[in-house]
Amino acid sequence: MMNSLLDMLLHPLGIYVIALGAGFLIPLFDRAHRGSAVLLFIAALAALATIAGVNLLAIIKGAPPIFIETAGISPPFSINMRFGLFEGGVVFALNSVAFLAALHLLGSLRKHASALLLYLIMVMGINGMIMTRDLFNLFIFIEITSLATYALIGMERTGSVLAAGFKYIIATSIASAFFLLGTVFIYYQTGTLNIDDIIVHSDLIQGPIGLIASLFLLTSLLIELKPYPANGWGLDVYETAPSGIASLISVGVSSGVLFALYKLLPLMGDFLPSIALISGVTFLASNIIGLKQGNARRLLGYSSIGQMGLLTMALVMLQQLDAMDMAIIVVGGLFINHLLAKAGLFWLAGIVNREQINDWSALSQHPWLLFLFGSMIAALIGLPPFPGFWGKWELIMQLATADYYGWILLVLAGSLLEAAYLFRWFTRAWQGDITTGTAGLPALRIRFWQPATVGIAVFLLYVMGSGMATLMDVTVPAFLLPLAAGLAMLLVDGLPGRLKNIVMLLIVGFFGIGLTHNLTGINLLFSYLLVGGGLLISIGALYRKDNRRGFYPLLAVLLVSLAALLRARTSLEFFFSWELMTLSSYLLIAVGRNGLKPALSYLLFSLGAAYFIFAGFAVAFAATGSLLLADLGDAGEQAGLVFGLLAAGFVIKLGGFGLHIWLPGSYAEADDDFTAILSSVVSKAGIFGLVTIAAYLGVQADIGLDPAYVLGWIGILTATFGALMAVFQEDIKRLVAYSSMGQLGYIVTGVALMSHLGWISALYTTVNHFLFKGILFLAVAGIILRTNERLMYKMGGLIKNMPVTFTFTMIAIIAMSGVPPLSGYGGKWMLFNALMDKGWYWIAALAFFSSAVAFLYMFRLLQTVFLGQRKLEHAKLREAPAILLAPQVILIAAIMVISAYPKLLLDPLSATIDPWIASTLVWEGTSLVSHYGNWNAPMIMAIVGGVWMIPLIILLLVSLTLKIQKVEQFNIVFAAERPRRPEETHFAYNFFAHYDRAIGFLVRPRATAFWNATVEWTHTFGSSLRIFYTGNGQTYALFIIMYFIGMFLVNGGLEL
Amino acid sequence: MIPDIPISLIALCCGLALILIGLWGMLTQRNMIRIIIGFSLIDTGIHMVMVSIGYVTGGTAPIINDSVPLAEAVKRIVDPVPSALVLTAIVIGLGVTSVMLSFAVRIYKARKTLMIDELTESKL
Amino acid sequence: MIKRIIIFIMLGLMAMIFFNLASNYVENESLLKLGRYYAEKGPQELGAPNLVTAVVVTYRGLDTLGEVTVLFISAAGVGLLLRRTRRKQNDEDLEKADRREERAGVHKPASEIVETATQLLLPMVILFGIYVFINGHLSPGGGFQGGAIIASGTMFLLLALPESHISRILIAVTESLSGFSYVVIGVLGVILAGGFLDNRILGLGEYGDLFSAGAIPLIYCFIGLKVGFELSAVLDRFRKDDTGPEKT
Amino acid sequence: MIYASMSEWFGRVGYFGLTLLIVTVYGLLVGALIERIIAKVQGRVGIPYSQPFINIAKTFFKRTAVSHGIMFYLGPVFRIAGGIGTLAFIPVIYGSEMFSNFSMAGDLFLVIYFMFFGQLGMALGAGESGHPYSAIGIARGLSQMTAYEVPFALAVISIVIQYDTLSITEIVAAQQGGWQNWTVITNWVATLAAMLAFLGMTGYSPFDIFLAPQEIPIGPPTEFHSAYLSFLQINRALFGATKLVLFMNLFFGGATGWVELMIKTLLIYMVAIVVGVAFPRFRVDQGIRFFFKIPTLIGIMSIVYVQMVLA
Repeated sequence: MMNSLLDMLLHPLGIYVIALGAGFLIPLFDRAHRGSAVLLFIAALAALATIAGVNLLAIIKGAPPIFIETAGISPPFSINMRFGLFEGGVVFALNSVAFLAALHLLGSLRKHASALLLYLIMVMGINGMIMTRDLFNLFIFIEITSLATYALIGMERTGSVLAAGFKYIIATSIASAFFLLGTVFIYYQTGTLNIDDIIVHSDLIQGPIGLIASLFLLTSLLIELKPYPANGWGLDVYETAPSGIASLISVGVSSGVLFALYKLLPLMGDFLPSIALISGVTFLASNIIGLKQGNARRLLGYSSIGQMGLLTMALVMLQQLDAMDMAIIVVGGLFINHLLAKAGLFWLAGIVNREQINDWSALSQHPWLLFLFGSMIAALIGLPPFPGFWGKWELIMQLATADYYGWILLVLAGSLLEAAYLFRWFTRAWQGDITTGTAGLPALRIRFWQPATVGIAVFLLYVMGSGMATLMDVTVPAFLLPLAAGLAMLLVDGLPGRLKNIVMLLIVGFFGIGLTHNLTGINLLFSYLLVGGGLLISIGALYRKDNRRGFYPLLAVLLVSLAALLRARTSLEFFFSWELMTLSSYLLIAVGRNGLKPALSYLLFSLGAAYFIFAGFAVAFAATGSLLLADLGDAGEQAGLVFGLLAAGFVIKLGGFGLHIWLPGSYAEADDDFTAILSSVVSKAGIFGLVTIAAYLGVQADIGLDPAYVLGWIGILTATFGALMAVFQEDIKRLVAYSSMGQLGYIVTGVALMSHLGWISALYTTVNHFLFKGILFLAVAGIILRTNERLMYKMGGLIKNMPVTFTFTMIAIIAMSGVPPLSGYGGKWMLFNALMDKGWYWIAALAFFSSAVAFLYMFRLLQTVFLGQRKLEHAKLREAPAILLAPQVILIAAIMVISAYPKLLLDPLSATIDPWIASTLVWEGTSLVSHYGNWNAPMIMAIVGGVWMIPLIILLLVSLTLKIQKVEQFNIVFAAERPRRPEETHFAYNFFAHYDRAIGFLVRPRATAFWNATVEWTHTFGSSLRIFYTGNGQTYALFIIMYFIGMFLVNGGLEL
Repeated sequence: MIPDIPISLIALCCGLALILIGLWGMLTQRNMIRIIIGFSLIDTGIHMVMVSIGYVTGGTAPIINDSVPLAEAVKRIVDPVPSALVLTAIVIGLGVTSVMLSFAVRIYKARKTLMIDELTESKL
Repeated sequence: MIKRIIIFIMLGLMAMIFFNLASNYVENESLLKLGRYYAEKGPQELGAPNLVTAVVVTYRGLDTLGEVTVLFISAAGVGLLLRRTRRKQNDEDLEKADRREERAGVHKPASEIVETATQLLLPMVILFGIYVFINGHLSPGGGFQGGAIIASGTMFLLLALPESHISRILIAVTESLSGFSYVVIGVLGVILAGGFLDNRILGLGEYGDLFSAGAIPLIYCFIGLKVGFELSAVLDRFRKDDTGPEKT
Repeated sequence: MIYASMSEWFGRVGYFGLTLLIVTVYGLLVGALIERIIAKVQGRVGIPYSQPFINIAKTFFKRTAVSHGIMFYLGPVFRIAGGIGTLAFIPVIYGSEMFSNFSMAGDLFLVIYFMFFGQLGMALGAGESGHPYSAIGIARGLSQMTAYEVPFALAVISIVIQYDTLSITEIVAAQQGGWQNWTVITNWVATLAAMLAFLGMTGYSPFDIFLAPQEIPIGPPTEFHSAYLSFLQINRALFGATKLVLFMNLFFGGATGWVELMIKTLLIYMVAIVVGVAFPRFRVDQGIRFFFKIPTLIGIMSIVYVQMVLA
């Protein structure tokens, strides 16, 4: 049968033989020499992983699944095991992680020989749970695993861990009792114990006994998966057990149980809805409760339980949808993701060894650990490129095809909540020196080899995630390029900052152009803005002399992922790049001065947005059966819903009205040069998305005007309130940020018009916005660099020091305001005409109002910063650095050209739109003629130039005869008194107080209050969900009994 | 009445009753040792259930020798499988009990108490 | 109080469920599929008159290996949990407390009757245990039962002579070797016979003989030894831990 | 090309110069007239009609000047350029190619937006002086502007719907053929809203706090003097008259000759004067809230009106 010993050892049976043999021998070796026992232990674990790996490889290459029969008798009369693709995959992954966990734990494991053998046999037990095909044998493996786990939990023998362990034993032993009872009655009805045989004869399982027996089995496995609320015992163990053990319980034992459930699912056909519901509720509830959690390990516990809930739910859903062929991606992806990330996090928790997440701030001193930490958290959330991303994607797609929209909502809501607390934790860790708690704690002492296992886990996450891309319909190299760029930049991260910037420009230029050079239409247009614009604005970043570790790799990822976004053909590619962009921009905001908190809200809103987009794509996929973006238009009846979801996503990303609260903070606290990129470049990605879906859905699928009309209103409200809020800002960056929000509102309205002119105005404004916001934020960067202030009333009179910056700012502001002759007017004119064309009069009126309001803040910016009285300490300030002005010059030049000859821009824009909507642009010479009126830009430019030059010349001539006296700063007519200090005279603080009195009530931070209340409410809800966690083991046992009874009653018990 | 009730049903009912008693003990007794006893009762109850399930009306021990010749075996013996399973289950129960007991010992040593409701420090 | 009420409601519902089980239970009139197969084929296939043993050792041999493992790890677990900490400075108080307890007579020596009875019965108990596992394939009994009997001997010993010393090394070596040998026999089944844990690596012998049924007696010997020593070790552990449970 | 040749272009410039002159002079005279009327109401003699011209000449030829910087210097230039430009984009006399100025460059929308040009430049110039009153005045003025802009915008939208065009020439054309065709008759709701906005636009009481002629010397231009001030004075007359012309065109049938123009604009102006004399001054926030209430409501009604009644 098997000739060589090696063959036999590499047979899956070898897993048992080696584990048991080594396990039995460890005490003997230990008697001889502790080191040899440890060696044996490590070797055995390595062998376990190797065997699984070798066999898995063979199966992947096409070998048939291996059936292991025992006793020389064929099943069902003897016990057999199966090693197929799924078993192999899970076993291999588990054994590898177990090996790493052992290395991580070796320090404490090696103290006791029995701990070594317990660990080894626990791993074998999990292997057995996965491979065995015999019901009673499964029970034995569950028990082996449980017993070993009990002992290992108690290994440290502190009071709390023992208490937790005892509760754990009570709970799991009741679960085991259920399992045994179920097994017995199943045997009673079917006369067999072989799972396959039972499935064949499942018709024999019937009547009350059949029902009760099945429910015993099912409840037992579910309890082992720690469903909410009967899971307090599990959480206690996660909180207290040694991190390596906790990691193995979280990822190993649970996975074994889940696999057992998977094997028995064919018997559970009637109960699939309840299983799905239970696991779904568990996923959601754990994540809500997680929000309230301050203890790091317990937090991980909630996350673990939540993830297992998600996995279970995914599994059941696939079974229910008869889509088990997708399991390899959905469950496999989520599983690998959870396995590596959660294990890694537990190990990290062990290394950091701080109970409260607030105390994890110690991690801020260790950038590499922080990197590992962040990677794992991103993986858990399901961000690309990690395996969870692919798994979640496919899961949502499958759910959508079955019209399970409620489930989609549940998964996405749960994920968002999980993101909230995990990234909050990450933020705490990154933040460093927060005052609470850390004072008394010594700095972390981490030996260099300790994080190695975590590092391997993270490395594997990246590898597996990238590898999984090959399973999906993705042009892999293109979409992994952002990561490649980031990696390349990471390698040169030691270079001086400016050099890195240049390297980054080269890399991004190379990759970006490579990605986008053969694009057409809207994508091509946006490639100029996103790639070209990104590069241009990034030049400004050269003004920073410092090293900026980590900044350039992230920026490279961001910019290249923007390029990749444009290249996306399918919704999956789009979403992948989108998420990558979200993640990298989050990190870039977070590296800003006080960027962490606003970055968190940025991330959460961005993820919320992403999930809307996700759901939209899913619905579209369900409707069209295609992932191609080009097929979005075939969504038929669902087009309105798809459009609504996608538009909601993009609008959140653009800081739409009511959903904008992330925007000012992130723009304000990000690095100044990055804010310029964020506003002028990154926001364009949202517009790109909006235009794309408007093209495919709005025009092609003809969703009707109602969703578009709503979008139009959202846009104009955004514009109005963005402007109103900008008026009352004291912080220069916040002011420009709100202004950005307002300007994007016009674009949204333009897109919503779904007419040629509307789109032209949107695209034109987009370009224009890129130009003037680039200038404004770069100018602001220069101002902040020089003054070291952000509050405008602390500036003033800077025109004397920074005339160039002032001029550029002024031009940008005129271009923004829409005052002729500069480029802004065209956008307003087209928008107004398009609005009138469409009959959206109220929106037109608001557009008027908001552009009037915009004057207030624009003037305020110029007045309080550049004009008025200069502060004494600013007397010696210099002009902004040339490198910061250089991109502005280019942008100014572009504004001027477009202002004078808008046709240069409008023609290509029109050509971009023409394929979607027939052109309505009528040119009469240089004059653009609409239904209502006309716009002759060159002529306006000429006339304005003329009427401006003539008085100027006159004044100059007069001046020749005048004795013009240049006066000192304070030489003003001020009640005949000469003010002593500029602070007394510079009218800047609360500039529009009267306006505030008049209509300030409109802009009280209601949105912020609303979101705060939402957060508060969620937290309260989260704590109320914790009511079940009394800490009393008996109560937990009672929950388990109740759980079973509940299952019984729900699943037909009432009818008996 | 009495002859109507099959012997295995009586065993089954006893077993189930034991399980209930054990559950009662586990849920109501605060002392950990008593909880462990409750668990043992459940265990024993399950074992009784298992054995009674394996009973075949009028069957005898599944040992094929002179008293039960092979030819009659199918008709005369009880099911050997549940007996084999019980054997395993007993050992497992024993293992769990011993570990539970050692936890109790250790908890007592660390906390000087055996009351389970005093071990609620980790809960939220 | 509410909790109590809930508990009783739940137990009531549980009772209802159990009632459902019992009321729908019908005593088997004939053997189920597995049982029938074993009854028909068992004796010829494996040569063991005791079908339970045949099922335990061979047909469901993997279960039994697992069972042995369970016992092994529970012994290891108990050992791990109840290990003696190396005496450190701060443990001295504990030790003093222990000594006080000893002086107070917590560890009372057994009465003379017990002692004598033990001396008389111990060899017989052990011998009986060995008999039970060696004859496991012929008559009711087997490795576990035999092992348990041996361990009860140990229990006797510990009751009678609380201070008696049980060699840890002996236990460790025996359980390791017997366990390992069991695995080796299992592997030999793959090489020499039909599969893992196949007992037919040795001749089936004369049906009903002591040395028959292939490797079953051998396996049962190893199991018996292992179980006996492991249970003894567990008992020993509980004794050695010097925190006798207080009466509460 | 709309302007076919260079000669036509020069011709237009010439005629525009003429228009400019007429409108400016007219604006100054009206200013004097108003002063006189107010004086009469208050029982004073009032200024002679030449006074505004003398004022300008005086300031223009003043020999000393103080400059606070380049933007201060440019402020009046922007300001007067705004006035001239606004006029340039409005056709002044209906049916006269000569006095249609450069209205072909754009439409009503252009005029409305270009009106901001001068204000913005002025604001910047005033800002550089460093005088707080300038900043305060501008802050108030801008705030008030956002408020009266709302009823005005609504009225404009209403008439754009009504006439289906943004071209001022065409709007005037549509009102020809007798007073019954004037917007003030056909769309009296919009006219009412616009006239209320007009009160704010002219900067007379009750909406004159941003200029605050008494408390803050003269509002935003506080620091200006000499030639700078003369520019501002000219612009004040010019810009005021331009706005009157615009309102006349939009709501009162335009003018086919200069005399008609002067009469109509004077009457329109009188509205503001009468209201100004009769009502005390609003605080800024009161003024803003005022515009957001009744006039805005009327503006909204005007759109409803034009859709329901005129459609």
